[in-house]
Amino acid sequence: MSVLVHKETRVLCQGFTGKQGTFHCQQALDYGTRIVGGVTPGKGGTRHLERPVFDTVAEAVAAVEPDASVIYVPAPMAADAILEAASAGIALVVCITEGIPVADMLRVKALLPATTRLIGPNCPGIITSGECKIGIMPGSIHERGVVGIVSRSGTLTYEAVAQTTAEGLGQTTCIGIGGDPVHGLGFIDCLRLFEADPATEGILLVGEIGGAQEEAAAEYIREHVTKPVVAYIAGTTAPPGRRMGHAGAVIAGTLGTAQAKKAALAEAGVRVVDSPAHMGRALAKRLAR
Amino acid sequence: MSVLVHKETRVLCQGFTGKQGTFHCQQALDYGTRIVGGVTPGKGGTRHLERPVFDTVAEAVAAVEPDASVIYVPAPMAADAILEAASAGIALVVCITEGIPVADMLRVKALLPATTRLIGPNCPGIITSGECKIGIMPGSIHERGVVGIVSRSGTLTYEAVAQTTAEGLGQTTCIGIGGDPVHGLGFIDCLRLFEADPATEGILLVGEIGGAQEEAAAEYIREHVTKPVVAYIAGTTAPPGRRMGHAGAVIAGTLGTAQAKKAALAEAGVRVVDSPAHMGRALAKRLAR
Amino acid sequence: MRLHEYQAKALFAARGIATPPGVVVTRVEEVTAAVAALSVPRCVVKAQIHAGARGKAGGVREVAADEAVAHAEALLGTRLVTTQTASDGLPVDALLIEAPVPAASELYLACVLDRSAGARVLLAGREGGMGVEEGEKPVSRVIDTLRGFSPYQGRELAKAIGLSGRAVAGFGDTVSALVGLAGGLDALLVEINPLILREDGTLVAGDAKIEIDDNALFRQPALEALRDPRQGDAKDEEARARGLQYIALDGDIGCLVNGAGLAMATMDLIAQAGGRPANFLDVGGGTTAQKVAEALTLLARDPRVKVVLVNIFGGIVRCDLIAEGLLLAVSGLGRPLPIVVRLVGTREEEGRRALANGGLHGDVTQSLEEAAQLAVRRAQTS
Amino acid sequence: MRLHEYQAKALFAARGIATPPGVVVTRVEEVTAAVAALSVPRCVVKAQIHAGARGKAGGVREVAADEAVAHAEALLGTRLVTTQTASDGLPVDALLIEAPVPAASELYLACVLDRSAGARVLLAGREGGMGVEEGEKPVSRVIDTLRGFSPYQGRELAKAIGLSGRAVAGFGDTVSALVGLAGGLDALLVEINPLILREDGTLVAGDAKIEIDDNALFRQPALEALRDPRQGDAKDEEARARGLQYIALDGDIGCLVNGAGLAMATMDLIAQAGGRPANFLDVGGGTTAQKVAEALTLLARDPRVKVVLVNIFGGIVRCDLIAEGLLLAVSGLGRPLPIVVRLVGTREEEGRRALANGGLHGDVTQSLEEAAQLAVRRAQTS
Repeated sequence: MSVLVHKETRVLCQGFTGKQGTFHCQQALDYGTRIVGGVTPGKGGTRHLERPVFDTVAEAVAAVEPDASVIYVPAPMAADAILEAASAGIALVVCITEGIPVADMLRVKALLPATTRLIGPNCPGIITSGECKIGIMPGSIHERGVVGIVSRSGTLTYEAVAQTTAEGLGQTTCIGIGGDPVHGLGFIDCLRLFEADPATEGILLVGEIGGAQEEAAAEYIREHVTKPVVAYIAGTTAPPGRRMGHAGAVIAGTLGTAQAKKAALAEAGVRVVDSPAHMGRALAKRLAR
Repeated sequence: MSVLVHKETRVLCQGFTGKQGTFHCQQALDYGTRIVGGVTPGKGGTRHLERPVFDTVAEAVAAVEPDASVIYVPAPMAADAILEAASAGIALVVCITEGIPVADMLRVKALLPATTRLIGPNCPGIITSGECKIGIMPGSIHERGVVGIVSRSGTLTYEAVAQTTAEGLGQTTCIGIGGDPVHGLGFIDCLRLFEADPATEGILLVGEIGGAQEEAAAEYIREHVTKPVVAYIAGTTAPPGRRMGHAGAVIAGTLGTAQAKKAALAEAGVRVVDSPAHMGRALAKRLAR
Repeated sequence: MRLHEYQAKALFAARGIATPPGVVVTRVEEVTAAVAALSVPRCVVKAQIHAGARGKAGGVREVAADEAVAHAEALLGTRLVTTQTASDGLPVDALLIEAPVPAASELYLACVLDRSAGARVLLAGREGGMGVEEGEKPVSRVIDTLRGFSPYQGRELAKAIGLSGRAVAGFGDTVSALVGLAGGLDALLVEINPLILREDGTLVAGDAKIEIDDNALFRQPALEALRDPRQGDAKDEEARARGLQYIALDGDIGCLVNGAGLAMATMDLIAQAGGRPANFLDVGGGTTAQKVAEALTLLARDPRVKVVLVNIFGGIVRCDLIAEGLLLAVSGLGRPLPIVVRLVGTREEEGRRALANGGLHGDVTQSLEEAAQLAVRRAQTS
Repeated sequence: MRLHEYQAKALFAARGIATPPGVVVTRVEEVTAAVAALSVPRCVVKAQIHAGARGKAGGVREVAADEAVAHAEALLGTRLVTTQTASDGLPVDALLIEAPVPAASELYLACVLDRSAGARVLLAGREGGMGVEEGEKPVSRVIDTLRGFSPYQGRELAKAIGLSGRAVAGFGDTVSALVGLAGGLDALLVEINPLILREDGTLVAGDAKIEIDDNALFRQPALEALRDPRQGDAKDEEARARGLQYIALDGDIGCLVNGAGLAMATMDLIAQAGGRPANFLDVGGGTTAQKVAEALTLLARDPRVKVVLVNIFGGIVRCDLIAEGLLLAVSGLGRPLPIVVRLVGTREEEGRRALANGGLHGDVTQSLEEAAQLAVRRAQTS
């Protein structure tokens, strides 16, 4: 078991023939992901990576019936690509692109139908270990196992994955929700999915400064999550008022500090680790392995 | 009986203290209309025409509970006034203002809640003879009676009113739906109301070139209207491609000609008069008076 | 308000829609330099008037570069009559000289304000150019006012009309630009016909038509400079400046009416009585004596007008003020002009009395039909 | 990207928001003319820097007209330190000299991008100016993204904060203008604090703060000219130009990391080990050898940096390429600089081998914690 994606998931790629799309789709294929085709306007009817290319998502949906779409379209057109996928009825849209204007994401948020789940943008994607890799994460560090990982950060997620693999826990599914202030799935959505997934035994939550998502997640965990949760929050030493790389990672006034987030999570019964090196070990302890 | 407005209707005026608002509200008061207050941003707390003035419609609604609002706000701000009235929950909004940008009316159309009826813009308003006058029509020509009048034109409506008064028929309610291409209540809405009103015995429909509202009305009449209907369509001799005063009165290609409208109405059993001088007489005949 | 092709194409280009290389000239002396700048063996000379159907009327012609001067000379300063102009045509004050664009096919694309949809609507077709009227009906797509337009919808439209390859992306971009223009300019219509599809799959706007919502001009200050008053009837423009709604027609009975519907009805009555109206003129619901006087003066200046029919239903406007306005103007008309007055409504008796006392030599009646019949008779006998 | 007050006020004025009469000067010699142009007995001299809390730091001061030159002289060319700047402050390259505006009261108004609402939000309060932090919480109103903003909502907001009379209409207009600016400029924040309410009920923007979404700058070409690179750390700007995310901090351990989250985590680890990071630096998820080399060179130019900690989790990016980049730069650093490298993930062995073969004199480890501890120790002993 796993959440959202698995070995049967049929994946479409928007921005298929571009450099990013080509590279990462090849990696995904090597991992065993069922990439069923791609979209590049103007290249419909050709083939790429031995898969059909379409001009529009609607055409692709009619022809190859994808369950999910991954977006490598450049930032100025990425919001449009999300809306196109949603309008074509795709249930899971994973947007890797970083640098999308916030105003575009406001519109996406307002227009996204309830039938479409969005992951990202500005995220590494989603992977169910050994089954389906949608995104830019290195597949090799993942092992089938019992930990559900949800993270706002990219390489820090890999750290979490490597540690759970090293501890012999492995992962069910790992979801990077992205570092932008306005994005799709949040911590709570992912916590709900992990809580409901029988294969997931423990949850690793990787947060960072900015916003109040971790606080809201803490609230949710207290009320609804029975599985052990370990969390790390990056940015304890970040200065206020500066954007730490991610558009969403900024302490505004007293809002969004790592301290507040850690306190809220700890209060909700989450084991909060101070060092990013201790995520895997702490969860292994919680799971009594 | 009557439709939409009657002697108990409490009327608010937006643009109350302006020249137009002042003049026409005084006329309405003289006619016996229950003007309960007005709105002019920045003049809240003062009094005008012995009625309270408010800064916002929301305040006015709380204080004087109007059933309807009439708008004399200048064109650039008139769409905003309509939306303000609707958002404050007013059930009937009558917009007299002409010259509102079409794009503004598209937005009004998209935002107007189902709980608010809009009459106009660019219309003379609505009057129930002897009871309630909301708009710029001359009250003196109206007589209580049995004819429901609905019209796209202003002075041509007065012609219809004067004729039905002269024939001794009088009117229940007379509604000017306005000459703009995008507007609120249409012929069909008004026909439905008149058909349902026990006091209305016959209906006079005054159309003009442009659009396809009259054709749609004909379709509706055929299916749903049992009362006698007489119609006049202005613009039989209007040249194609020219806007005849009203923004909506233009024959585009073969669409919107008077001939097509007359034919559709006649086919639906409507008595169509060729001369604007024969509206009242034809209806009197139909009503066998 | 309508824009000239060259003005619309400049707006297109600023939004990234490709247009043919072209130069605007207003004098014959500029043609040689214009053609040289294009450096093409042949060029297309296009008369800039506010009407379509120019091609069949000789207003759009491809000529050899060395014939351009002669052709320009034949067009500039003339009036071009097409099936869409009045019988006296429109003045050719400017020419757009363009490099010819070889077309693989000609498409149609427009963004129009659709009153029945209550929204902007995209229209796209495979058969543009002169064939748009006869060909397949264009595909239409309503643009949801609140949800707005997304570029993928343009690409889907490209597929819907059967485009493929490179043209899909280009057409999508063109649609996006068009929608942006329509919204940004408060346009009632933005049309590209033909939208030229070239062999290599790229697209070029062969023609450009933009019509602006007059009601929105107050917030489009940049567009006022693009107004070409010479393309309207001179009286249309003068009337517009005075706040009157005026449209020139071909008959001999001048009409002065309050209200657009009543003005149309008056034209209809004249036609039924066997006459022909010289114009549509709406002095407005809340008119003044001054406006009425100006309107009458305007009508009298048209030599074709043999009689003026005044038809006023006084509601808000008082008949005595209308009478005052008529009397104000009548002495200065400079020629004997029969006037038929139908004056009813508020203060009609005072109005009629004022006319009689003021010495207006005309027929005064309360009857709509009688007024029309009188006017027709006067026109026939004068 | 942040704008200066005077730039933001120019954008305000273009939208009809009233601003005090004012002149911008960049040299002391211009001050006399500026004050004369204002022709006021007293004026306000405002240092133009990209940070708030200027008032308490002496960056905003009302002086007599004849003291303006002396005061300008004391400010121009200095670095102003406020509670919102780094310890070395920001350069005062321009002054805005304004006529004082007598205030009946000071309001607060802002349009911000609110991430939890997923929408733009209006904030309005009765207590603006310096009192905004302590006073009543501002009233907030979410702007529905699809339904958009209507001007009446601005007037309702005016009522919600207790305004009356003339100010209701003026405040409504100001809100409309602010919302229009925020959308039109792709702004994350547009703030007027204080929004000065005068005795006569009119409103004037006392200050102006605009922050633009960097991701949207590609479609805001006019704003690029308003960028003031001297208000950022010079290395921030250089890094930005090279596609690196860099933020200067106060410590002595240079950090070179891939990924923003891991970069923050690295800073946290250094602090836990008792050290202080000199910077945040994210070379990006898909970085190149060239970028890594440039990043290392950039860090080495900072004299405060005593050691560099390289922390790379190779995913998409290969560790051997990272090693190549480090080796590319290390010989040209111009000074002996200890480097601690933590290199794991894709091709980590090849990477470590390359470093060893290439003669990089540093510590190489696979452990996150060990790397941080090593770096702190090196910084303390060098």
